[in-house]
Order: sequence, then C-alpha cells, then structure tokens
Amino acid sequence: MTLAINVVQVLLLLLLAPLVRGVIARLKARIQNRHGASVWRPYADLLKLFRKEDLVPDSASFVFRLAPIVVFAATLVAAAFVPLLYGSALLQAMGDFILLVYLLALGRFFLMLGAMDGGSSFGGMGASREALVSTLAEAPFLLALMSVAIAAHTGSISGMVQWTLGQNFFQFSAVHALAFVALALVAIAETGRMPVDNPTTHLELTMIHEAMVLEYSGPSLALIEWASAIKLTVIMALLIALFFPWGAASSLSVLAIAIGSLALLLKMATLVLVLALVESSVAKLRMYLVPDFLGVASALAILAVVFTALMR
Amino acid sequence: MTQVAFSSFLGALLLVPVATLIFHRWAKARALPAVLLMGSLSVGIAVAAAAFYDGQKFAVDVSQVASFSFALSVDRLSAFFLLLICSVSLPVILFSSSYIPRHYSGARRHWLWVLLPLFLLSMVLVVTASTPFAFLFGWELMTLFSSGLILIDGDSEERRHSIFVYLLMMHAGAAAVIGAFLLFLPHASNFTEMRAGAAAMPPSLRMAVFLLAFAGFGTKAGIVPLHLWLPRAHPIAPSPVSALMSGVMLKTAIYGFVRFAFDFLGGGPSWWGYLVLLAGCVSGLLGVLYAIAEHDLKRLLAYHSVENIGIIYLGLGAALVFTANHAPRWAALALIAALLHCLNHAIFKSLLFLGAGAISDAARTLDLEELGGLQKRMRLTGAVFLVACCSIVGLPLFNGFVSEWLTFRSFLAGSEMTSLSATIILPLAAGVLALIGGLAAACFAKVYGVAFLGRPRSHEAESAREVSLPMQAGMGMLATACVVIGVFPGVVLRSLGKLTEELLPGAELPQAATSLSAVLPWIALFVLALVAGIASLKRTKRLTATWACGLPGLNERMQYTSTAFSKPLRKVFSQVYKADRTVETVPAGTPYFPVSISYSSVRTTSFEKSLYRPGINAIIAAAHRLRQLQTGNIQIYLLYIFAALIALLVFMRFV
Amino acid sequence: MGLFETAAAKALASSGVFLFMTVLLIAAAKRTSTCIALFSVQSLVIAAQIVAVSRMHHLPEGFAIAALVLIVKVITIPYALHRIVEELKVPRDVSSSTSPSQSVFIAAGLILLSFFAVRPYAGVLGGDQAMLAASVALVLTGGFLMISRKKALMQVVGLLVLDNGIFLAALTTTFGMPLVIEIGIVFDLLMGVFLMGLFVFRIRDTFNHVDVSKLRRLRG
Amino acid sequence: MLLLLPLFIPLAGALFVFSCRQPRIVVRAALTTGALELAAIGITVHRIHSQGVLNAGQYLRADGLTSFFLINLGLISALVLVYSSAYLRHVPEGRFSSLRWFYGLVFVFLFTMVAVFLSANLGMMWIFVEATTLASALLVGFYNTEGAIEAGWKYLIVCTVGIAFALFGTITLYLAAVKSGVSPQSALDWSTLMAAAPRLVGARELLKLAFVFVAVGYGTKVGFVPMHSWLPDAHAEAPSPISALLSAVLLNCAMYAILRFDAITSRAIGSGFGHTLLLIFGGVSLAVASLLMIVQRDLKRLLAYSSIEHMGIVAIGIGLGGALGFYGALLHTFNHSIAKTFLFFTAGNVQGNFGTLRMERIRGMASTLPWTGGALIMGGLAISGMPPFGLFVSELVILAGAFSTAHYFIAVLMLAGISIVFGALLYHFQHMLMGTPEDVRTRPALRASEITVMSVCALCLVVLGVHIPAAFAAILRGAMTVLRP
Repeated sequence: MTLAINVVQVLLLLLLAPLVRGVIARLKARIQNRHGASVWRPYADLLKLFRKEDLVPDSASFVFRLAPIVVFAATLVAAAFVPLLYGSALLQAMGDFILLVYLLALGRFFLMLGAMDGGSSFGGMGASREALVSTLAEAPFLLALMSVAIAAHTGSISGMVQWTLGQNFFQFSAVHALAFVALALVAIAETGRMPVDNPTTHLELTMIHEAMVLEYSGPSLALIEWASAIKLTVIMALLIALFFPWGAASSLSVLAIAIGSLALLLKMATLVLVLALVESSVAKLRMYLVPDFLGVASALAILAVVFTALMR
Repeated sequence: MTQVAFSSFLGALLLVPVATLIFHRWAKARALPAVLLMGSLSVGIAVAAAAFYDGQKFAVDVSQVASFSFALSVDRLSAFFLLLICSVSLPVILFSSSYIPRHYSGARRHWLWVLLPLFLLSMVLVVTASTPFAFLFGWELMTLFSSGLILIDGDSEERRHSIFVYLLMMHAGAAAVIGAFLLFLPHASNFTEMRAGAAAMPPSLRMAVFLLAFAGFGTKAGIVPLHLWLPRAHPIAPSPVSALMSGVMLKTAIYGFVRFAFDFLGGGPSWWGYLVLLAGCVSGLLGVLYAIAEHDLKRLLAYHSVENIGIIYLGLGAALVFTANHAPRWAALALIAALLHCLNHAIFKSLLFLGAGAISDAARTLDLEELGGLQKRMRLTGAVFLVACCSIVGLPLFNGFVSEWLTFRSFLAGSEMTSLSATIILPLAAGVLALIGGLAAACFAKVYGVAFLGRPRSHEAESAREVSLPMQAGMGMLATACVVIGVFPGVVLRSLGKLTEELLPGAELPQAATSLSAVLPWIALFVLALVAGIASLKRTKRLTATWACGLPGLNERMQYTSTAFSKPLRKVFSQVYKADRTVETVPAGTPYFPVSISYSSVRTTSFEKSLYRPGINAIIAAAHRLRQLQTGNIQIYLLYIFAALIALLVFMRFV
Repeated sequence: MGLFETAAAKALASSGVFLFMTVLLIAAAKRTSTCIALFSVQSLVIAAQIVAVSRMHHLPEGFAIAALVLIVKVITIPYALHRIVEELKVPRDVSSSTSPSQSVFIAAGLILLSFFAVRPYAGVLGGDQAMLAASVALVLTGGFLMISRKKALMQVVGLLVLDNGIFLAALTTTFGMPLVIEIGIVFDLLMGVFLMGLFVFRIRDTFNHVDVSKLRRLRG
Repeated sequence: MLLLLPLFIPLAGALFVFSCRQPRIVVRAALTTGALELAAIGITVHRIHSQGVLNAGQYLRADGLTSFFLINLGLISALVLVYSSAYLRHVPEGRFSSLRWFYGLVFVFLFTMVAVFLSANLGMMWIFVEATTLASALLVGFYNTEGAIEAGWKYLIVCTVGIAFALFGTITLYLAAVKSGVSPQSALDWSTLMAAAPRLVGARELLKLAFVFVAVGYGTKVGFVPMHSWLPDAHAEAPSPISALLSAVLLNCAMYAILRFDAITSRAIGSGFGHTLLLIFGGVSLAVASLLMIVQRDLKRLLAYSSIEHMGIVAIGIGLGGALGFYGALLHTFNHSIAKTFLFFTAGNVQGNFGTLRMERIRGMASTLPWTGGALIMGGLAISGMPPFGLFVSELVILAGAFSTAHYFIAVLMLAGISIVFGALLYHFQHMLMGTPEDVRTRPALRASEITVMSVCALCLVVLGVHIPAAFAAILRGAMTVLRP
C-alpha cells in the first residue's frame, strides 16, 4: 500500500509537471491582460517534439544526445525523494536531502556539457552563466535544508516532513521563516525563473537556460523541457512538504489521501499564483546582480542554521 | 606467509632497478621492468588486501643490521594506505609501460624505470614503517626520488626554480616532522612505545607535537598556505609521475597526520579540530578558485589536488572535533569520510593526470585553449575522462560523491554535540563544502567541455587519434574503480569501519554510513533503466550544421574559450585573484575598429608576496650583513678573537 | 736567608716595573728594530726572574730553562729578526694605525686593566700580584701590537710579547712547568718565528710590500 | 713501544722523501709509507681493543678515544695520499712547492697529528697541536699564488695566537692541579688528572678560567665562529688534498683536544659550564656558517663554511653530553670527515676540468662531466644530511640528544640551520649541474686512482647510513667509555 502510494506520488510529479507550467504561463498572461494559451499547451508541445526528429550538430559527440536523458533521469530520481500526499517517499535514506541536491547537480552538469557540445558560442555562454548561478545556489540550498534537518533531528526528507506534521503551525520558529525564504530564493535561481533568468526570453544576451538548450530539438528538447518542468514542480513540492505539510495524509485511508491531495492542490495553486505574480511584477536582474541575490539567500540560510543551533 | 609475501614484494621493488640497469642494452627485455613492476605490485595488492580485510598483522624487523632501530609492520591503517598505493600504481604503471617508451628514449627511459620503483618503495616504507627512523628514512627518500623523476623531463630555468622550491619546502616540512617524532623521546624507539608515551605527555608537549605534525605533514599534503610547491612541482613531471605524486604521494602525508593525531595522540582539545577545519576550508576554496582560473590542464589538476586535500582535512577536522566532544561514533564516520576520500582522490586524480598524459600524447599540448572536440577522436579516453570529472565533482553514482556525502553527514551530526561551537561551526562547514562542490562542478564542466566537446581549436587537436591499448587499459581500470566504489561503497566502507574501531576506541560504524550504500544501488538501477529505456526508443536523428543565427561562416574560434567560460566566476571572486590586468589598444582612425587589442592578466599568488618573500629576504639580507664582517683584514680577525675571549671572561663571571 | 736570596727577592719585586716600562716603550717605539731590541730586553728581565725564582725555591731545572730563554729569546730570535729587517730592505717604521702617544696611553690603560683583571685571582694564586698583572699586561699589549701595527714583522713581535706574557704567567704562578714541556714550547716558538720570517719574505716577493692590512684579497 | 711505530713511519717517510729527487720514486715512497702507516695504525688500534690502554714511557698513551681518532686519520690520510698521486700530475716546480716538499710536509703534518692523538700529557698535546699549524702552513701556501701566501700568513698568525691562549689555559689547569696537590711532574698527565679530577673542585674558578682559554684557543683551530676567520681562506687556497686533510683530520685534532679538557672539567666541576660554552660556540658557528653558505661564490669556500657548520654540530653534540650527545658527536665527526674528503676530491676534479672554482663560471656538469656531477650530487645530499648517508643518522642522533635533554632551542636552531644549509647547497649545486657550460676545456679523464678513492668514500658513506659495522661500533663504545668513565 505504502509502496503504491509512493509510486503514485512519483507518477503524479511526472505527469502534473507540464500542467503546472501551463497554469503559470496562463496566469502570467492573464495578469498581463493577455488571453494566453491553454493550460494543456505544454503537453501538446511535448507530444509534437517527441514526434519530430533529432537535429544533431555535425561537431557533436555522444554527450550531446546522452545529456537530455541523464537530465531527465536525474530529475525523476530526485522527484522520488519528495513526499507529496503522504509523509513518505519512494526512496529515502539518512541525509537523502544531500542526495537530492546532488542529483539535481548531476542533471545540471550534463546539461552544461550538452550545451558546450553544440560548438556554437551560445552553448558556452549559457553554460558559463549557468555555472555561475548554480555554483552560488548550491550552498544556500543545502544549508537551508540542513537547518530544517537539524531542527527535525533527522537527515531524511520524509523524516523532516513527519516531524513538521507533528508540530502545530503556531509553535513555528523564525528559523523556518528564514529557511523558507532562503529556499524560495534558491528555488527561483535553480529553476531559472524571474528575476534570475527569463524562461520566455530569446535574446542571447539575457538568456541562460534557453541559451543552453538552443541547439536542441525534437525528443531531446522534449526531455529537457519536461525535466525542467518536473524540477520546478519538485522544488515547489519540496517547499510545501517542508514548510506547509498540514493536510497531508497521516494515515493510509482513502479519505485521508483524498483530503491530502485536495490540500496539495490548493497549496500548489497558491504557490503558483504567487510565482506568477512575482514573475510578472519584477524585472530580470543584470547578470552580475545575481550573485548579490544569491548572497542574500546564503546569508539567510546561514542565519537559519545558526539560529537552529542556538535554539536547541 | 603474508610476511614472506610482503618481504618478497619489497625485494621485488628493489630488484626492478637492478634488472633495468642490467638488461637495458638488450632490446628484447624492453618490457621487462614494467612487467616485473606490475607483478610485484599485484603481490603487494594481495598482501595489503589480506591485511586490510582480514586484519592480519605482520612485521619485518631489521634493527639488528640497521644503523638505528628500523622495522616495518602492517596494521589496518598501514594496510589501507598500502592498498591505496599498490592498487593505484598498478594501472599507472600499465599506462606508463606504453607511455614511457613513446616519449622517452635511451638513458632517460632507463632512469625513469630505475627511479619509479624506488619512488614506490619509498612510499611503501613510509606507510608501513613502525619506527621513526624507518619513517623518516622513507620520507626523505620519497622527496628525493620524486624530484629525480621530475628532473628527467629536462631543466629549463623555471623548472629548476620549481624543483628548488619543492625540495626546499619538503626539507623544511621534514624538519617539522622530525621534531614531531623526537618530541616523544625518550619513548620514541618504535610506534607502540610512542602510543604509550603519548598518554604520559604533558599537554603543552602534546600541543607542540600536534602543531609540528600539522605543519610538517601539511607541507607535504599541500594545504594553503603551505601549498606553494604543489602547483609548481606536479605539472612539470612526466604525466604518470604526476599521477603518482598527486594521487598517491600526497596521501602519505594524510597517513602521517592520521597516525599522529589519532593513533599516537588519540585526539586532543577541540581547537585542534577547528584549526584543521580552517585549513580544510581555506585549502578547498582557494584551491578550486585558483584551478578555475587556470587553462593549463596539469596546473589546473594540481590546484584541484589542493582542493581535495582541503576536503580530506575537513573530514579529519570534523573527526577531531567529535573526539574532543566524546562522540567516537561520529568521529569514526568523519574519519571514514576522510580516508575514503583519500582513496577516491587517489583513483580519480591519477586517472585525470593519465588522461592529461593521453591528451598530450595525442594532441601534443595541454593548453585548453588549443584543444576541443577530442571526444569524437578519442572515444575511450574521453569517456573515462568524463567519468573522472563526474567523480571529482562528486556527482551521485561516482566515488567522489560517497566520501563527500559522508563528510556532509558527519557535519550534520555536529548539531547533535553538546558544545555550542561544534553545533554552529560544523553545519556551516557543510555550506563551505557545498560551495567547493559547486565550484568544482563549474571547473570541470569547463575542462571537459572545452577540451573534449565542441570543435577542435587547433590543428593538433584536429588530428588527434586514440592512444595505445595499454594506456587505455590503465585508464579503464581506474574508471571502473570510480564507478564500482560509487555504486557499491560497501566494498570498502565495512573494513574502513573496522579500521576506525581500531583507531578510535568505542566507535562502531554508524548505520548512517550503511544507509547510503543501501540506497545507492537502487538509484543506479533506476537511472540505468531510465537511460537504457529512453535511449532504446527509436529516435531518428539528422546531422546538421550548428545554428549560427542564419549567418554563414561559423568557425571554432567563435566557441567559448576556457578563459571566457570562467570569466563570470573570476569576476565575482576577483578579490581572491588580485590579478593585475593590462589592456593595450592600438587605435586606428575610427574609434570602434582599433588595429590591435592585446590583453594580458598576471596572477601572482599573494601568499608568495606577503608570506614567504619577507622571510627569505630577511635571511639573505642577514647573510650579506654577515659577509661584511668577513673583511679580509687579519687585524680585524685578531680583534674578533680577543673580543670573543673577553666576552667569555665576562660571561664566566656571571655563570 | 742569605744575601743573594734578598737580592733576588728585591729584583723579583722590582722586575715587574721593568716589564711595564718595556711594554710602554714598545708601544711608543717608531722603528721595528727598537721594538725587537726592547723585546730582547724584556726576555732578559724574564730570564733574570727565572734565575731568581729557581734560586729562591731551589729548583735546579730552573737554571736550564733560564739558559734556554737566554739563548732563544734574548739572543737567537732578536738576532734573526734583525737580520730579516736588514734583508727585507723595506721602510723600517712600524707604520702603526695609532700615533705613538695614543699607543702609549692605550698601553697604560691596558696595564691598569690587567691590574683590575688579576685582583680576583690574587687570592687563589698567591703569587706576586705585580708579576701577574705584568704577565696579563704583556698578553694584552702583545695583542694590541698585533692589531694596531701593519707591518708583518711587527705582528711577529707582538706575538712574541704575547708569548712572553703567557710564559711569565706560567713562571710566576707555577714556577715553570716540567722541563720537557718548556723545551717543547720554546722550540715551537723558534720554529714559528722561522716560518713567519719565511712568510714575510714570500709576502715581500709576491706583493712588493709587507703591509698585512693590505692583504685583503680573500674576504666574505 | 708499539706506539712509536705510527710516529716514526711518517717521520722516516718524510726524511726519505726529502732526500730523494726522482718524482716517480717520491710518489711510490709516499704510497708505501701511507700503506705502512695505515697498517701500523691498524695494529695499534687492534692492540688497544685487545689489551686496553697502551702506554709508552711517560708521555705517550693510547686509549679508546685515541684509537677512534687514529682510525679516522689513517683512513683519510691513505685516501688523500692515493688521490694526490693523480692530482699532482703537474705541480709547478719551485721553492717549497715540488713533489718532495709536498709529500715531505704532508708526512710531517701527519706525524704531528698522530703525535697529538698519542700524547698522554696535555702540555705535550699543546706542543704538537701548535706543530700541526707550523707543518701545514707551508702546505696551505703551497701554490705560491697571492691568495695562497695571504691565506698561509693568516692561517699561521691567527692560529698561533689562538693556540697561545690554549697554552695559557693549559697552564691554568696545571696550576689548579698543582694547587690541589697533584705532583707537578704528572700534573699535566691526562689520566692522572682524570683520576684526580674530583679533588680539583676546590679550584673551581681556575678550572673555569682554564676551560674558557682552552675553548677559545683550540676553538680557533676547530673553526668556531668568531675565531673561524682563517678557515675559509686556508681551505680555499690549499691544494684540494690538503683542504681535505685540514677539514677532515686537523679540525678533529683540535676537537679531540677540547674533548680531553672537557672530560676533565666536567668530571671536576660538573659539565654545566663547559657544555654551555660548547653549546654557545656550536650554535653560533652553525647559524653563522649556514647563513654565510648562501652567499658564497667559490666552491671550496662553500665547503669550508660547511666544515664550520658541521664542527658546530659536533660541538653541539658534545655540549649536549649524555650517551646520545657524545655518540652522535663522534659518529658525526667520522661521517663528516669522509663526506668532506669526498667533496674536496670532487672539487679538485671540478677545478681540473673547468680551471676555476668560481661557481658562476661552472655550468652544465651533469651533461659534460656525468661522473663528477654525480659525485657532486651525492656529496651534496650526504653533507646536507639526507638518507641513505651516514650524516643523516648522526644528525638524527644529535637531534635526539637535544630533544631528550629538552634543549628545544638548540634543536630548533639545528633544524633551521640544516634546512638553510640544504637550501644553500641545493641552490649552488643545481646551478653548477644544470645549464650549458660556457667554455668546454679539454678535460683530463678521471684517473683510476681518483675513481677508487672516491668510490671508497661513497661506499663508506652509504654503509654508515644503513648499517654500523660491529667493529666500528666497538671502537665508538671504547671512545665513549673513555669520555664518560
């Protein structure tokens, strides 16, 4: 039963990810007084791309086509660590949050390589910028998670979730606020949203992620897009699970699961709304302001750790 | 039995040079040294494995014939490092068996084959010695033989200077090590006595021993700011030798430090741990930052050795802090992390240096700006190099990740400590480690991306071909080791647990360590299944030209260079580099199209300027001042004698 | 206590003064040959002291030593040195780096210094304090001569004076050492002077001067 | 009467060599004499170890310490004689500088040094130490060049003055003995003094005075800073074999004298004062010499300063006292003798090939003179205390002595000094070995004799580095028992 639920959670993440993207796009369009495309658009895109053929630059090696697969696989495995409806995940181990961070790093590493394999200048440009952002994002990401882990006396994500479920909302410490903000900032950088990166831009000088995938097309592109959608959803789910898990099923009854999924839906929706509002209200940062942005995140994360240490 | 095998192993190592010198005229015996060497090394591996896994102990004592008490004995710790040395050297030698004949001829080749076994022997001596004399004997010889091996590659002015710096710093470090050993007197005839004697020592003396060991072994390990020699000496050696120096020789320093800090002294006050942690953080960060700015492959790799030594020191520091806080189990975990990272770094770093050797063999340059597109030309080399990159970056499913994960885990455990400093500092150290990891990822994305991917940037790279079979085989062995340890860390973790139990009383392996080895194979399976599944999907592919915004004439010079790639990071961390740039523009009529723009950026390691120069200058100035006193005037000389006499007569009145 | 003994005692007591005078005169002397002459006078005084001492303490071998000193230090060495001066055919002044008056004052200072120096030991040694002071003074002035005089030969003279001082010390404190040793020492001195003379000539031949302060090729 | 043998053989050799005119015969005679001398010394030493202390009359005695230094002398002098036979291929015939004079003076020199070791009486010992100066002065000036003459003069004057103070010290000791009721006839006899030492405690001040004068006096000859000024000049200007003899035997002679006095003083008034003095001298010598080695330009001057440095280390060993200290000091004396001989021979070859000892003119030896270059590397490693050479062991022993007696300052000083020396040698030697030679002269190949002696040195160095033969260990023990009864 538990296994079934865990598998279902992973599948949910896998299948709902494009929808989340679609919803965000639609909401942004509405906020900007455009009509916008349907929320199912990403699915259509993926289908179309999967049917197309792969265009491979003549200079490229096997890495070019391996990269998208690794990215997709790594992201999916990372997804398997995140509890969604119920306080347990398909994969869990002591200190698996480190594993989560590094699995995402694995994907990113290969994406950079794939970008540089194209042999054009855009790939290198995107990879180099991505290198900067991800390097600076990794430390706050890990520290924020660690502060929660310290508070929860456990190294595994599902363990933390269960611990948070045990607390009630009002005995929440400032630590969590700090950690949450830090993690949110990191999440923006990690998933390449505004104001760090503009997912919709196609100006060489501003784009990071888009520059990396410029050479890709067809199924490879589909895999990359899908993976990034999953990544976005996973990180949102992580935020929810770590900081607002309430409502998630505490027992494996059908009712509880139903309530859990409803709660999750609501929470997701709110988070999406917030994200859309932010994205359409702020302007993209200049490249060399991103370090400051992430510096704030790091500072918050460090504070979070220190406070947790002091409070215990 | 094992003892006999061990002695024969040592004997074989001594035999190889002799055989080389005897048979070097005989063309048929060209492969002889390599074969002999690999044979003896495999014996060594067998012995070490027996000692490491079954915990057999054995000793060889030649104090009777030696001029001093001279004995070797192998316990688990020695066995682990012996295993490391032998199992890493074997592939390296296999690689060299084809690399050396291709690049060195005549006397130089013979000298290589004479010095290599002696170098290995000296390292074996160091890790198996059980008396101070034996240890120091091996320690000094290790330096000498390695510098001899470097010298074989010729002597330009700056190579000479590098070797000078290397030998000098090694000698100073050795002096500190000698001090650390002799402070144990009168209980210093052998290690068992020292263990016993350490307990009785006053705290001040223990502190002195620790600091001397820290400085002495730190110099050899290359922690910042004692690292000055490392990026100088490692890149100029022949590639297999660089592999051995960076991969194996540095670890002997870690061995020595572990011997002292844990085996002899059994830990100490927690500030020892914090000191080591600090060294680890500084070395790790500066090492990787300097590496990013490099575009000479071997120098870059050398700086990464500094970084990885830093990571190892992070583990050691955590272990010291835990022992100070009476948490032997977590100390064990941290120590395991450090030791495992030693092994891992030995494997992937030597693999990387061998890869560098293969590149220089195929493309005849190590300047990243000249390389590119090698993956299509050297498939296997590229593949194993990619594996090595993933390992050193510490990505999951590769060995580097396991040890870094264990380090993270022990940092997290720091929050369980009672002392506030530990609960704050250790978790924050995890942040530093994460930053180091991120930077390393950026750096190796650059290395692999620029060297192996995209289009070749020079004719040499264009015409590169795959290297010979033995070289591929050697690198392949190491790459396999990377993946195996990365997926099934259990193969070493369990015995490492036993080792730490011997080192730290009351420490049994925390199940935290095993929980990872339980989950990793599943992830591997998962990823493998996905990759295989997706790859097996029938996907039509078409070769096209790279998108150039619809304009013609996209060429290799439009690719991002390694310098360009690292620019953003260098800009962000510009404080570290203190580079002084000069841009010279020769303007033409129009402001926008100058005739030529030349840009040069010189990075001087600020340590040399601020730390070493003043001291050295002071010494030399003193020497010159003393030289003035030696005026050739005999009357002055007589005056000195009378002065000395009178001074002593006065002194006598007071004593 | 016969007449001779009293005479000897008187002579002994007063001879210290003689020695001081020789010291001052040597310091003041302008010409090498004067210094040599003064040295032989000095040695003569010492020989006389030996005779007196050995007479007083009935040491038969003392006379042998006295004879030795007489032959070597009073006659042979000064004669040899004179011959060298003649042979060298170089300017004969001592070419000092200090003026005669300064030298005399310095010598006087050294004598005073030596008095202070020997005071603590006077008790232990028991010997005549003036004599002790004299011996130390000889040592010091000998050294002073070697340091201040630039002529190679003057360094030899300084060395001889210094040696006299040590000899005197041995005499006054211990009434001489075993005969064999004394002979050996004197023989060494003789050989030494011979060698130094040799070297003086070679210096003259090689450098065309005998100014040791100019021998400064080897330094650092 | 056996003791007269090692004394008379060199004298006879000297007389014969002086008397005969044929260069070839001179060389043969010299080699024969050397062989005989070595044999005589061998017999003496063996006799000493079979039947203990040997006496010959009132003034000659040989005990364990003697035998140790005799072995040293015998070995080195034999090597030097063999080396010279090839080295002096072409001496400028001149007054005092011909083969006859060379060998004649060498034998007189040897005689005086043997006599120093054999004399039982401190006065006698002084006489012969002074005699060594006189005998070797002409050898230092052998080449008759400006530098040689200057060096000879300085050597003669400075050492004579120094030795004069040693005489004063000897007299003072004699006085102290006589005052404490030792019969004047035997008051300078070493073993009598050792036996009577406890009674001398009354004359404490005198003994201290005596030791100060002796330390300065014989210290001048050992080359302690600041009395060392003669040493670099003499070593640099003398012919290479003589430099070897000076550095490897003569300095040990003076050190031997200091050891004898130190033994008495320590036994009488405790080792505190004397050993402090030696530690000061040793430390200063080590520090100053090691610094000066950095700025040397002449190869043999460099080696000379290294001799000062090593004598400093030996003095430190003695000053530390105790089993470790003395053992290390003696061992180091021996090792240093061999290593320094080896290096001076190498320097001789370098001079023969490049026609200069100015180090900035010597380049690319590794390529042009592989064997001499190899010798230079080996000697450099040995002299800077690297394994597997003997000096590594002896320096380690002395360091161990320093640490075990908690003389941490001395230990640190020593470690620092050794590192500086290593740096200096490395710096100078690597420049001589690498690079491209400026002028490649017609170089005479190494003679068989040269190769033999140098390989003997090398062998001794390596063997003593990894294994101390039982016989040698026995000799060392004998010497130790004499110093610390």
